[in-house]
Amino acid sequence: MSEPLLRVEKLSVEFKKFKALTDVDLCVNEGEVRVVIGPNGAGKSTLMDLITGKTKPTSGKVYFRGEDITGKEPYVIAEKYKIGRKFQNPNIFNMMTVYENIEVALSGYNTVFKSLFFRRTPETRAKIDTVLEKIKLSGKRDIIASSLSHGERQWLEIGMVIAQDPALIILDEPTAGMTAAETYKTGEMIKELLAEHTVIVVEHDMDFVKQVAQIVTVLDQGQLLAEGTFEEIEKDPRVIQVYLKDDAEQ
Amino acid sequence: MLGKLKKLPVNRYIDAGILVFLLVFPLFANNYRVGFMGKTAAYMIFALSLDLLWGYTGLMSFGHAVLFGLGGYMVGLSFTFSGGVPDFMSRMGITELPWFASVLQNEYIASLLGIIIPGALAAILGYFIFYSKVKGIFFSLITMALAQIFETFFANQSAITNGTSGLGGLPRRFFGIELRVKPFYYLTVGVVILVYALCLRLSCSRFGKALTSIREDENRLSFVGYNPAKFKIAVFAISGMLAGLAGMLFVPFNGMISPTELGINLSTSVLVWIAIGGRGNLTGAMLGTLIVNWLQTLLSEFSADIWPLVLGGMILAVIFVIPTGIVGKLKELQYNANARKTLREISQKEELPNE
Amino acid sequence: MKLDLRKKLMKTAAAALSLTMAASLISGCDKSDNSDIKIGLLFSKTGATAITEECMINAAEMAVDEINEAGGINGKKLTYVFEDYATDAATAAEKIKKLIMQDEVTAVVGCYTSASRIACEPVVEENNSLLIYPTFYEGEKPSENVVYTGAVPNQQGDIFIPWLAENVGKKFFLLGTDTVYAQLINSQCRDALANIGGEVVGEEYVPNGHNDFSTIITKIKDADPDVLFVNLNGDSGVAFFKQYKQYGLDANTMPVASYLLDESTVAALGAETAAGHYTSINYVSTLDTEANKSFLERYHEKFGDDAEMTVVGEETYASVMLLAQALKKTDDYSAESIIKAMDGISLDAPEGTITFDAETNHMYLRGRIAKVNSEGKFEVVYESPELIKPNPEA
Amino acid sequence: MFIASQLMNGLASSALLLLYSLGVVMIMGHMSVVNMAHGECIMLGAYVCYYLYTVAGVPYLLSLMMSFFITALFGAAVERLIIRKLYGKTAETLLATYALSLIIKQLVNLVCGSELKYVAVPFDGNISVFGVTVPLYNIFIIVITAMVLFATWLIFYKTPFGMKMRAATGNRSMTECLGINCRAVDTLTFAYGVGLAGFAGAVLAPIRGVSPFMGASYVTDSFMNVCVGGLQSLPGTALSSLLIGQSTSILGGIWNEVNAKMLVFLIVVVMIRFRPDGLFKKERR
Repeated sequence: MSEPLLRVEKLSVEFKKFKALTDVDLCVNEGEVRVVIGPNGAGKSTLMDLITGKTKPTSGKVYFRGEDITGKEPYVIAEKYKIGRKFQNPNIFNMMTVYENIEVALSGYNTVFKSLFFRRTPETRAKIDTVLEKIKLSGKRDIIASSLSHGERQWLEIGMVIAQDPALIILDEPTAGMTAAETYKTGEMIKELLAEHTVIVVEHDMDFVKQVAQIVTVLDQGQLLAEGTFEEIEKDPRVIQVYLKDDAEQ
Repeated sequence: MLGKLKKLPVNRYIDAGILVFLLVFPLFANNYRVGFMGKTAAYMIFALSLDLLWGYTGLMSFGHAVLFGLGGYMVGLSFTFSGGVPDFMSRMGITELPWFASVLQNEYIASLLGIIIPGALAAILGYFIFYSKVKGIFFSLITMALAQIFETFFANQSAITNGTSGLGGLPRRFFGIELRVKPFYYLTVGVVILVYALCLRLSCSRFGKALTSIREDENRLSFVGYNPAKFKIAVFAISGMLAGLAGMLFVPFNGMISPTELGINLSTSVLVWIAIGGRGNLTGAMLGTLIVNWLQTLLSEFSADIWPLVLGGMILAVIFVIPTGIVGKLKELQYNANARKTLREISQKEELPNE
Repeated sequence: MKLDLRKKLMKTAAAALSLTMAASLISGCDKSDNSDIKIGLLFSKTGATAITEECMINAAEMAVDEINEAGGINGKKLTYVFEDYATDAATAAEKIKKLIMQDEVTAVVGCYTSASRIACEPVVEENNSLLIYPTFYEGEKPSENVVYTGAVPNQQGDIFIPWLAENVGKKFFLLGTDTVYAQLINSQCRDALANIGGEVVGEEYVPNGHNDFSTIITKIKDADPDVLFVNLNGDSGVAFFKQYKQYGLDANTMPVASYLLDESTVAALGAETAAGHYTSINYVSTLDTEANKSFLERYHEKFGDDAEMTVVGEETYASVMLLAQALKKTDDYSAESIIKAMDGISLDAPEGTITFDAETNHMYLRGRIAKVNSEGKFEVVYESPELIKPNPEA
Repeated sequence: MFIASQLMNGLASSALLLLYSLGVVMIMGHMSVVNMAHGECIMLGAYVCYYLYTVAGVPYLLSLMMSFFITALFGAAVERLIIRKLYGKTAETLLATYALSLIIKQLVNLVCGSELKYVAVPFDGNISVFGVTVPLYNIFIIVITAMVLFATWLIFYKTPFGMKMRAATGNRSMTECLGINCRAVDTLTFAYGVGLAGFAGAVLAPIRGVSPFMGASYVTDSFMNVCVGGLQSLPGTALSSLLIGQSTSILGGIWNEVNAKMLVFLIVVVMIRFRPDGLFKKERR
């Protein structure tokens, strides 16, 4: 098989002697939908932080299309390698309008020089309109983001990721904290995304996982616990044990 | 439906009002008032430059007057050296001009330097500060220290700058054009319009959006693929150049330049003007400058003693009653009214098919 | 309660704003009454030198009142417009513009700091108006539109340095705030000492507002001079004198000589710390003459017994008097003819008779050296026999 | 000998610097509030000292303590009325405290007059050891600063209040959960910081000019000092005071005051650039 889109090799990170992640390996192929699950504190978000450059690893490598991107700055990873990320809590620009949020995220004008001479052409307008259509916020394009509902903010952030033209999308718990109706809408939205992009999703909702996952990766206490199809994972005794333990605690 | 929101924001009307006011002002005022208004117009450019930095990008500089003062000193020194060894130098026993005087004697070069040097200083400083990930409050503290250093430095180089007394008797010249009060006033207003247009263009561009995003959430922006440090350096440099330009226009009206023009006091004052007018929308910077400066001269003609109390009270009133400033509040009101309408229309639309 | 205050503030602000706009429209109107002669007073009521300038404002007001009580100027009443320049040169230039262009005053009496004078000069020159500057200062090439009534360094130093060298000692240590003023008088002191065989054993400058002198005092002790020639601005001076005493320096063996030691500094120091130090100036409030005693009596009656009188106050009083005398002599109130009218006036000021020098626009003054006694009062220890000719460009 | 004298002088300057910076450690370090009116708090302390000690004839040490309490009371009022509503809003706090500084300055100017006030030096005289003259008041400054530092350290680390305060700055919501009244802790911390500034003002009063405008010269110095020390750290600030005080003193001794001041300032700025967490702070994530 040729080089996968994303390859993570023996990635470890330590915070003040606390091992948040130990020797994690991960391969994601072009067009794949990967779900990462695991109990709280398993290191899912940390792994995403390492891939997107938010945190620098203590050891290990991250390769994207065979290129070493370990420890690069987040903006390089986002701009040059086109990895888009949606955060766990909706992370949008609150005091800007919906339209502006998408416009900023639009790919291709991210240097000082280009941004200075950027003009809204019919093409860019059309592109922003498409994104707004996709995230169902066309009517609220001139509303300031802070007055959106929680679900709408999640969608807006998804919209920002789409506007980036990403080669890889990382979605961190996209349905967390949503109402049932919103979760349904979001599910639809993400399915559309999945059809067109390579995606890594961190998710808790097992129904959702079952619905979308091709391969599931399970993390526990900073280590890779299991990897396989949903059916395989479901039957894996180690996974069951981890989740049972987690449930028992709750 | 969208038309209502796309209507011109309220602050553009205020902009137009300010502009008309500036243009017709000399028709009703004597030369003293026009000279004063000219200074205020130069301050407006200064406030606009800081609004880019603070209002849009969220970088609260406590040393912006350094850049303003450097611009002023470039032209001030140029005029002073143009007549050979100035009086204050010869009295200190200096018979030869310093080496850089010959460069500054050329008015055009000095005028260009008045823009370039503040810009370059801002860029260099920005490079140091923003690449080291110095965060919010430290930027304010470093710039505060910078203002202190420059004020002390210019006050102590008395052999060149005439110390705290400053350089006096400066003519009304700008890039080699010498004019009487009113024509020079109109020249300044012209520059105000140009700078305003430039700032408007910048703030509406993708660049401006990126700046606002830095203010809102710098980290998020880097995940969209921008390098925030570069943007911050760029805006600091642009802001520095505009501040220098403002200083160059201020000095001819003021007739002099002294180290207080690049110290902490002026730096803080301009922050106050912007805060009162409302930050992050250009209009507020201009309106705040106009209001505060007018009030100050007017009140000081009645009683000089109460001005600090009035200003202090105004600042507190703005912070607690209208935290977004005068223009910010007006914009909010307009937005709320329009947003309510839009949202109502959306919900009506959604309800109809369900019924 | 608090909310009320806020509302009030907002209302005040709104009212003031509308006033502003209104004022800008009517400001072109001529408001002056032709039967009065209007002068401008420009001093700091706020800012760092407000302390010193309070006495100048008082003295000017008193002079105007006295002139009017005595029948005004050829029957016309003398009125004044006051402006505060807040110890800021740019504000001074702004305010003098306002006085000249808007209030259309005949002349302005004012400015204390050199910076403010330098800022105002171009304005009076451009408008061909008149500024009377009532402060001792470093001297400059006289402007044709400025009359200087204070002492210039040669009127202080010419007698001071030789007297100190003869009566106290020949080894001098020079210390000053890093300003043109201090550098200039220090260089004059150096020249004077060179002529009479004295020597300078040390020279130091400190930034404006500096107030920790332990290092300097250690250097002074090392240099062991006979006289400390110290010219520090404002509270720097106070801090220096206090620390001087702390470190056990003694006015008997190493007195401080300063042009900037005046009554208000002595009050802030306390008699114990100030005793034994010297200053050289044309006026001190303890001057034992009838004219001065009556002057002080009137002053204290008007402004209370605690009000200090200092040399700049007396000079301001003299300035207004000089202006009034000149105005009586001429009908043409242009700067040129007022100054021409001053020629030949000898003024009976509280400090004694002084005369105007038409050559330099300065005053012939009597030089005096005074020492602070144990009660914190200045005692004149030497008086120049003749009036000293001003040499502002020395 | 010269060097020995300079070291002693430097020690006294350092102690003073530390004394008027301690309030900033409390307020800027622990509450993340940049108090632009810090200089005016110092000035208020000096005025309280003037009115008690010079005017009313209260013994000096008692006046010192009173300066602390009265300015602390003032600080508490300011926290309740203004600062409380602005936590987390850096720009607003800066502007509000700047407004406060304008108002305090002008009110004092109008009420007390702008002339310099006379405060006699309480421990007059000096002692000479091996030819090094040390004013008694300098020794007093060093001793009192050490005492205040020690007292602050005790309050910080050895009392329940200090524990609460450190908890409050560490993790607010968590502390609230533990049933600690964060608001009371905030008020007390702010009041303590302002009180320290007032105390410093009272110590400065006898040897510096007392005027409504005296505060300005202390503000930037103390901010810079605390930044170098690492914002929250008492020992850090003590060390940086020593470093800045001594280097200014020694550079001033061999060079001149103007250059020394500027050089130290530049070094501080460059240092903040490379170690924004302060000189003495360990690397943290």
